[in-house]
Parts: sequence; C-alpha cells; structure tokens
Amino acid sequence: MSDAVLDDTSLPHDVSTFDKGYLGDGHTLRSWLLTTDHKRIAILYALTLTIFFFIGGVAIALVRIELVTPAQDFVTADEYNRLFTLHGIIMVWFFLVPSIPATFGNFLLPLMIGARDLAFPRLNLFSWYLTVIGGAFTVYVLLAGGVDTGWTFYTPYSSIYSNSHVIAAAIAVFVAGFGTIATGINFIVTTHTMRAPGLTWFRLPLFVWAMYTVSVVIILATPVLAMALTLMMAERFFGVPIFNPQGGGDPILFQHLFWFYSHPAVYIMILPAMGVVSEVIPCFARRRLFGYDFMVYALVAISVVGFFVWGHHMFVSGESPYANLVFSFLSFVVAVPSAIKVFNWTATLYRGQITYEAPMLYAFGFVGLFTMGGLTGLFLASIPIDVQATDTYFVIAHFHYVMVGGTVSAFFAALHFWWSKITGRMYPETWARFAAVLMYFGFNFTFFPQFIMGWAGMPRRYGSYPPEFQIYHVLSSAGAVVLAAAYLMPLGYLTWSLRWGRRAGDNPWGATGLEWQTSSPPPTHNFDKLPTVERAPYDYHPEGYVETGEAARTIEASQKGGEQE
Amino acid sequence: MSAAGRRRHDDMPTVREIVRRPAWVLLVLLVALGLNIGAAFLPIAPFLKTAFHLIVAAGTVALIAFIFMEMEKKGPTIRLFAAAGFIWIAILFLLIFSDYGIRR
Amino acid sequence: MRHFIFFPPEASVYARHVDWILFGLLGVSAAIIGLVVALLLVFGIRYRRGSRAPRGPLPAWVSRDVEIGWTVATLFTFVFIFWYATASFLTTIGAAPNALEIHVVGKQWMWKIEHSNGVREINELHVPIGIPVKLVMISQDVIHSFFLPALRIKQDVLPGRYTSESFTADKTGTYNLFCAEYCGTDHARMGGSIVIMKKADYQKWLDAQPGAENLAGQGRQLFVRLGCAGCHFEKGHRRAPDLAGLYGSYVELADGRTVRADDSYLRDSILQPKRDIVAGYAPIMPSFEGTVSEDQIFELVAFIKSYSGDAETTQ
Amino acid sequence: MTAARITPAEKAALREPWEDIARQRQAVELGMWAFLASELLFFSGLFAGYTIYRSIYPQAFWEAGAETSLWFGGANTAILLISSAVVALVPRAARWPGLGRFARAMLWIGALLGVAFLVLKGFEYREDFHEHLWPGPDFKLHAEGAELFFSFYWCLTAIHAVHLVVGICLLARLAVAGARDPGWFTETPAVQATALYWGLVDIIWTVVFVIIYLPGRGG
Repeated sequence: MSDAVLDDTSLPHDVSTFDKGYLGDGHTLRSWLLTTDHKRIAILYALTLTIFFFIGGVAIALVRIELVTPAQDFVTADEYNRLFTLHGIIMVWFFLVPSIPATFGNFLLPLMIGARDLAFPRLNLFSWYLTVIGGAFTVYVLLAGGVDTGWTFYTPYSSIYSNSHVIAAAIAVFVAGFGTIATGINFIVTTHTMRAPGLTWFRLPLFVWAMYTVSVVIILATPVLAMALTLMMAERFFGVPIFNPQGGGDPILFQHLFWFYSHPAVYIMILPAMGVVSEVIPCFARRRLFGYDFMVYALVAISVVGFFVWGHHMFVSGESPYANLVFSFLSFVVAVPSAIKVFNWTATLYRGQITYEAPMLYAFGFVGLFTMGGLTGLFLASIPIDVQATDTYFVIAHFHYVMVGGTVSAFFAALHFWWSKITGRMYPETWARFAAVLMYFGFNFTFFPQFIMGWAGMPRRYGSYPPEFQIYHVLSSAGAVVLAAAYLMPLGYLTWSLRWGRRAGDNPWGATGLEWQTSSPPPTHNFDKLPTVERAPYDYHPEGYVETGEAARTIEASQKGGEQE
Repeated sequence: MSAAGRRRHDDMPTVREIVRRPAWVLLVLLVALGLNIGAAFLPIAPFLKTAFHLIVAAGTVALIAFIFMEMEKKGPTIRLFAAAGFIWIAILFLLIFSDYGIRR
Repeated sequence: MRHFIFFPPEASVYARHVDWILFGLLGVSAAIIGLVVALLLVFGIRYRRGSRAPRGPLPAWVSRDVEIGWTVATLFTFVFIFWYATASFLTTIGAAPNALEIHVVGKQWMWKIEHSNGVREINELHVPIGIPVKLVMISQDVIHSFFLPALRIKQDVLPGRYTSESFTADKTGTYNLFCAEYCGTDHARMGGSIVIMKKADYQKWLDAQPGAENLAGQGRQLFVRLGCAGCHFEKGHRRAPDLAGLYGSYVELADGRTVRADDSYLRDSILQPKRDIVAGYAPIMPSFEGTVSEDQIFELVAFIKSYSGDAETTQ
Repeated sequence: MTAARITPAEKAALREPWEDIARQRQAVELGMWAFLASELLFFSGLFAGYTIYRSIYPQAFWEAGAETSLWFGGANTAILLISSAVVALVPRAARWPGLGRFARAMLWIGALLGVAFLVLKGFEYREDFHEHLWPGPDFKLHAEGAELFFSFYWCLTAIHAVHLVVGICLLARLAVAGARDPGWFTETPAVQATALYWGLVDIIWTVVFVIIYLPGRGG
C-alpha cells in the first residue's frame, strides 16, 4: 500500500505494464519482498529453491568425486558425512517437498480455478518467509561446520552422540515444515471456496486435484515430523530421556514418528509431479485424459493409503515381525493406484495427435523413470528383498528414480510447459529438447548402476568402500557429470529466453485449462473478466485439430460438445 | 438460531440468551471434571479407572468441539477436516501398536 | 579380493531362495515396464501428429471396463507377489532350537564378537558350514546394523535391546561384513568379513585361538566377583530367586504378570532389577547399569543359562 | 452475492482477494479447522509416545503420576474449562454491534483466566523443581520409566503452555483491535478463528490432564 510512491507502474505513462502483466506491477525490491500476489510469491519461491537446488547439487558433486576411488582420499570421513547429510536435508526439505507446490502450485492454482489469488495471500507470503528463515538456519549450519546425522536424524545418534549442529538443522526443518503447512492450508481453502462458477470438483484439472490432495497430506503429516524433531531436540538440549535407552526410552519410536511423516513426504513430492504430467500429456496428445475419474480416485487413494505404509522403512530396525507383515501388505496395496496412473497416461496417447515438444519429452521421461522407481518400490515392499536392499545403494537408486527421475523431470516439464505463461516468452525448443533427452540419459547413467551395486551389498553413506564396487561408482559419477550438464543447460537457455526468447501468445500450446485463457504473463488480478466453466477438463479433440500460424495450434471450433460420457 | 444473512437489530439476543447454553454445558463439564477426579481415588483396577477417565475426557472433548466451537452448526466439509485430525491420530496409534503391541 | 562384482555370492540356501524371489520380481517388473514402454512407443509413433491412423472417440464402456480390468489385474499381481515373498520370510522367524549361538556387540566403530566357548574376535566372524548359527546382538552406543550380503541378511543392532539374526551357511569363503545403519564418523570402516569354513577347519581355527575359559565359565567368575552369589547362591532362607534352570522357564512377577526368562529378561533384570520383580521377593537387588558392559552381560547370561544348580555354592 | 451493498464494517473486515464477507468467513473457518487438525497431529506424536511407554512401564507411570500435583492440575483444568466457555460466548455475541462491549469483556476475561492458568503452572513448576522431578542425575524417583513419565510431563505441559501464550496474545489482540474499530469487530472472521484456537488449547489440555494428573491416585 505505502509503497505506491515507489511503484513506477502507478504512473499512467508507463506503457510497458500493459503487456508485462504482473511482472510489470512494480520493479522495486520492496514490491517483490512485500508482495501478496501469488504469482510473484511463486517467483520468489522459484528463485529460492533454485539456489538451494544448486547448493544441494554442489554437496553431492563433492560426494561423487570422493566416491570415484574406494579410499577416503578427497574429503575426510567427517566432511563426507556432512556433505551427504546436507545434500539430503536441502534436497528433501528445501527443494523436493516445496518444489512443485510452492512454485507452480502457487502460480497456477488460482489461475486454474479462475480465482484472483489464493484465499490468504498474506499467509502465502508468510510461508515463503518461513521457508527462507528455515533456509537461513540451513545456511548457518553449512557455514558453522555442518551436521552429520544423515537427513533422517536417527536417534540416539542425533540426540546424544553427534557432535555437529543438530539442533540448528532440526530447527531449519521444523520452520520450513510450518511454511509448507501454511501453503497446504492455503491451497485447501482456495480449492474449496474459490472455484469459478461451473467448476465442479469433477471438472477440476488433475493438477488442482494433485495440489489439493498433497495439501491434505502436508497438513496431516508434517506436524508429526515437527513433534519428532522437537522431542529429539528436547532430549539433546535438556537431556530428558525420550528416545534414549539408558533412560528406558526406545530409539525406534523416533523412527516411527519420523517415517509417519517421511513416507507420506514421498507422496508430497510425487503427487504434484503426477498432476503436472496429467496436464502435459493430454495437451500434447490432443486427447482427453483417459479415465479422469479413476485418476482422481487414484490420487485420493495414494494420499490416504500412503499413510499406512511407513513401517516398510523399518523392516530391519527391530520392529515386530508381525508389523512387518502388515506394512508389507499395505505397501503392495499402495502401489496399485500408482500403477493405474501409469496405465492411464499411456492410454491417453491412444488415438491422439501427438507432438513432441520439450514438456512432452520430460513427461515421457517421467513416465519411464517413475515406472522404474515404482516397480523397484515393490522390491522394497517385499520383506526378504528389502532386508538385503535396505540401507544400500539399491534404496538410493530407487528413491532417486522416484524423486529425481519423477519429481524433478516433472518439475522441468512444468517449467517448460508454463514458461510462456509465467514470463510471456518462449524457451528455445531445440535446446530444451536436447536438455530433456540428455537429462533422461544422464539420469539412467547415474542411477542404474546403483541398483546393481546395491543388491551386491554396497551400503549407503560410505565414503570408502571395497574395491569391487568401484566400477559402479565410477559409472555413477560419470553419469552425474552428464546429469549436472543437463540441469545447468535450462538455467542458461531459460535465462537467455527472458530477454531474447520469442514472445509467446496467450495460449501457445492450444491447451484447455483456464490459466491459458488470460494473457501471458497474466495481469496482477489474473483475469479481466472472471471465467465461468461449462465443460469437463481436457476437452481436446484430435479430429478437429487445426493449425493457426503463430500460436502453434488451437482447437477452437471443435469444442462444440464432444462429450462422451 | 444461527444468524444467517444480514442481521437486524431487533434479532439481537439478550446476553442471557447467549449465555444460557454455554453455561449449562460448562456446568456439565465441571461436574464431569469432578467425577473424573473422584473416580481416580476409587479402589478399582487401574485400567478400569483409565478407561473411565478417557471416556469422560472424550465426552468433554466432544462437548467443547460441538457446543463451544459450534461444530454442531457446521457443514460436512468442516466436520470432515475436524474428523480427519482424529482419524489420522487413530491411524498413527493403530499402526504404531502393530509394532509395540506384539513386540514382546 | 575381487575387483568386480556383478551379483553377490550366495552362501546359504536362504540366499538362493531370496534370489529366486528377486528373479520373480525382476520378471514381473520387466514385463510391466516392457508393456509400458512398448505402449508408449507404439502409441507414440502410430498416433504422432498427422499420421494416418484412425482417430475418434472411444465408446463409453471401454474406459470403465479397461480401467477396472487393469486395476484388478494389478491388485491381483501385487497381492500374489506379497504372498510369494512373505511366505519365505515367515519361515525365517524363529531360529533352529540347537543353533550355535554367537554374541555380537556393536560399538562405534567396530564389531566385537564372542563365541560361546570364550573365543573373541573383532570385525571378523568365523562360522562353520552346515550348522545353524544364531547371532544375538546388542549395541553399546548408537544403532548399528549387521549386514552380511552373501547371506542376504541384515538386522539393526540396537542399544538397550537384543536383536538376532540366524543363518545356515553352506559355502566356504570370505565374504563382506558391513555396518549398514549410519553410525557416525567411521561408519564406512565399521566392517570386516565373515569367514565361512568347513567344520574341520573351523574346529582347527577354534583350537588355535588363545586358550580362554568358555563364556559361561567367564560369566561364573564375574558372577562371584560382582557379589551376585551372595544372595543368589544362598542356601536355606533365600533373599533372591534361585537361578537353577531359570532360563526358558516362566516366571511369576509380583504384579501378577508372567514372563518368559529369555535373554532380554535376564539382561533387564541385571540392569533394571526393579522393573520385573519376582513374586515373593523384596526389590532389594541393586542395578548394575554402568557397572557391567554389554559383553559382560553376555557372559552372565551365558552362565545363568548353563547353571543347573548342581555346582558348589559360594567359593 | 450482492457485492454492491457492502457496509463500511464489512469493508473494514474484508481482505484481498475476497469480495464477499460471508465467503471470506467460511474460508477462514475452514482454514482454521484444517490448521486445528494439523495441530492435533502435532500433539499426536507426544500422545503416542506417552501411550507406548505407559504400556511398557505401567507400574512406573502409575507411581510417577502420583507425584504430580492434582491440586494444581485440577484447578487449572477448571480454569481452562471456564475460560473456554467464556471465549465461546465471543463469536455468539460479537456479531451484534450492541453486544460488542460484552464480547470484548469476555475476551479479556478469557485472557485473564489464561494468565491465571500460567501463573498456577509457574508455581507448580517451581514445586516440581524443588521436589527434583526434572529428569536427570538427582531425579526423585528410581523406578525405570518414571523419568520417561516426567519427560512427557514437561514436554506436554510446556508445549501446551506455548500454545496457551499464543492464545492469550490472540485474545488480547482481538480485544484491543475490536475496541479500536467496533464495526470491524462485528464482521471480522478473526473472532471465530480466535475462539476456535482457544477451543483447541482446551481440548488438548483435557487429554493432558487425564493422562498426566489422574494416574496413580488412591493407591
């Protein structure tokens, strides 16, 4: 309000605001740091998360250099432990968990449901600040010398034995956790109360469904982690025995509470990715999403049943064998809806008019890698296999297939798909396709060898290892170089496109979502006239496919009402 | 009962009308508290006492939620979210005791 | 050691069994991923933009029936895998009755191993083939995990509580032993090897070890030194429960519960004597927490296990 | 949906991006309930831990429970029940301009009762320290597990007290802001939200009281 004086857009002669949309609405630092516009907050998040992604990336680059040789020769054992811990903490809580919801969810959720903003814009800004404060604690930990507990903070190592900055790291996670809870509440309320007229629940795009279900998971799971960390900190700081066996406590209890959050956290990471892919594939296949209803049910099922399976992280922990049986069974059950989603994406291609722009390539990559990740999840759900594979590189490979192959691929799919909406510019297609393919191969190159060495017995979190595993580590490190290049490329060409990219029309993909009905980039108030909705989502129709010059293609006339069901 | 839409001055309840129901509920809650404390001193098996305490506590929680927090007047969505909190605690307890309940 | 490993050696029947489950899962996964990739490729090429393949809406029933079809098929497949994998897990619960018991103490950052005849080793575990072995394990500090990839077994080793793992090796050789649960600075060095030997070689190895009394004997000396004998060996009016034949029996406690006197019970009774008080006795026993180490507790328990009451009382 | 006829009071209470106070109120209420569900899960970790250890060390928990001060606990429970009844009157009254003063008086009474709770709690803590009920080397009880009981005692009551402090601040803030702008006070969703939060603080305490103060009484 008070910064209107500084705000050059309030001057009537500034013509550039007309087509710069929300980006033109103030250029001062203050206009960004105090903004309540969900789109600008999304940009703030994107920048923050990019920084953390690269800090986490540097950490793991050092780890991969160390692992080229079997001996501990590049960094010391303590430094190595701090590096992989930092990588884990940053990547999980400061990239993967907030990645798609806080950036694309923030940017797109109101646009997709035809709202002016999220329900609580100031809370939204506050959640960004919480993430930044949490991030500041992480940076403090980094500068002060690091933390060496692994991202899992297992007691009693974390609560008693570690000599590193455990409390600061736990506070970082705690604070950032409340940032995501705030975002989750905001998304839930927005989806419930701010949908455009006519936009019934079963007309919502799946991305919105994904944001909604993931928000429910966030608000119900994250507080349990917060309490687990609080108790761990209480034990470390005040010496009250809670997980300490010397006072009669049980260290396994921490694991239960931790995984009650951290297994659903995997779904916090992957559900938004599923939402993205469910938008991209129908658009580039020009085809209504196959089995929309089932896709919705699958999302809901995953988000609920995802809470029942945490014990499969603890098959060798000393958990009761009968609990192992229960958790193993439930883990197989939760794989069913994931499989349904994969089949539905595939079936969406049937009778489509498929083109292969970069977002579609990333989405294909996602389906392939997620399928691999999901199927290896079945290995880990079956007890005898898990006993051998857990805490080895098999697990590392498995969850990187899901989180990096899955979530990060989808993140890049989303980045390219909505880049024109966010910035008003097109990215360079050739470069982007190249990066997408490179990422796919670099990823498999890096992580596939880890399945083999994991099954052969290579434990995780080892800075030195028996020489028979060296070949796999060398392969993996070489692949990581390719992967790093594939991550750096978009940073280059997307930045380039901000200035020199082709100006995009409002709807370059001819997509059907409401977000494409406003200008690119959208005005601060999102829609000049709030839309009403009369159709089911993904109203693509391959028969009526026409190409219209600049805005690559549109689907206009055909939408006369090809309702099928 | 609930004042939907625009409110006119002549609809305004008296303080007495507003206070009556919560006051009765408070009385019940205080009596329940007294019962609970009293029951703690009865010479019966500990688990029976604990069960009684928990039942009384559940009643207290329900009264606070439904009357004081006006859950009685809320739509299904809000009830669903309130219920979700309790259901998820039940999930946590149920599955955590699938370990602790049969460990030894 | 070898310089390349593609598939871990299989040193027990159980390991080969686990590998068959692995192959089964690999087969199913290969089929599923093959299907998905094939569909992606076939649809992706056939229905590329502008191709001549026929298009048009699907009949409404297709979606529903296909959907239900693959949901049920997936569920069935997964439940089948669950059953297949779990069935073999169930057979591993509970060790053979006359297993060779070996005690393992994990500490930052080494494995201390005690054989029942008193032989001790560090970061090396020698076992014979063909005899069931049961490892009873405990940690002195943080959580560790005793991982023998060649036997496909792994079990976390906890502070304050015994865990165990069992195996019957059937292939001689030297194989990796790792700590698989992150335990601090030298986690990566907390390992060594398991040496699986022919029975005769094993006996030879045992005999070559520096002579020591067996574990129960060491436990007996400790028992006397700590003053336990004063109460537990007393004749006539006893202040403490009789230990003869105690192991494995059921004990009635003062609060009405009945517990089985197993390793954990004995350990708890030494460290936290006030927790499970035997019916009819006053809670007068002091705690030995901090006085005895985990390996000494193994000795005491071994002694109590072997004690049948025929021996002489105090010395 | 008659956005045209917005009263000044509604205008004061409306926040971006809302145009209709009734919908804004619905949204805030839903958000608050979602937050309360989240808060319940926050405490669930403590409750689960307590229950597990109590099942492992029933006797020690029973003995340790007897060491807590039932007088303080009972009085505090009564205070909190009264305060939640008082605060429950606020949203019922605040809607009517004529009852604004009454509603604000109830807010202050609720806040004062909250402060009274904290003061009693402070005395109780002091007594506990004197009796060596803080887990550590000179802890009063010897039974294995009694320290765990008191770990949970301190964590539960302290974390609850933090929530209570937040609640008192919210009540006071609402009362002050309501006095400054009585029109806003009749319309703002903050009234309902604050009352809900206070209700949750009371719900949590109800359970804490039962599991902390009642075990071990009467031999």
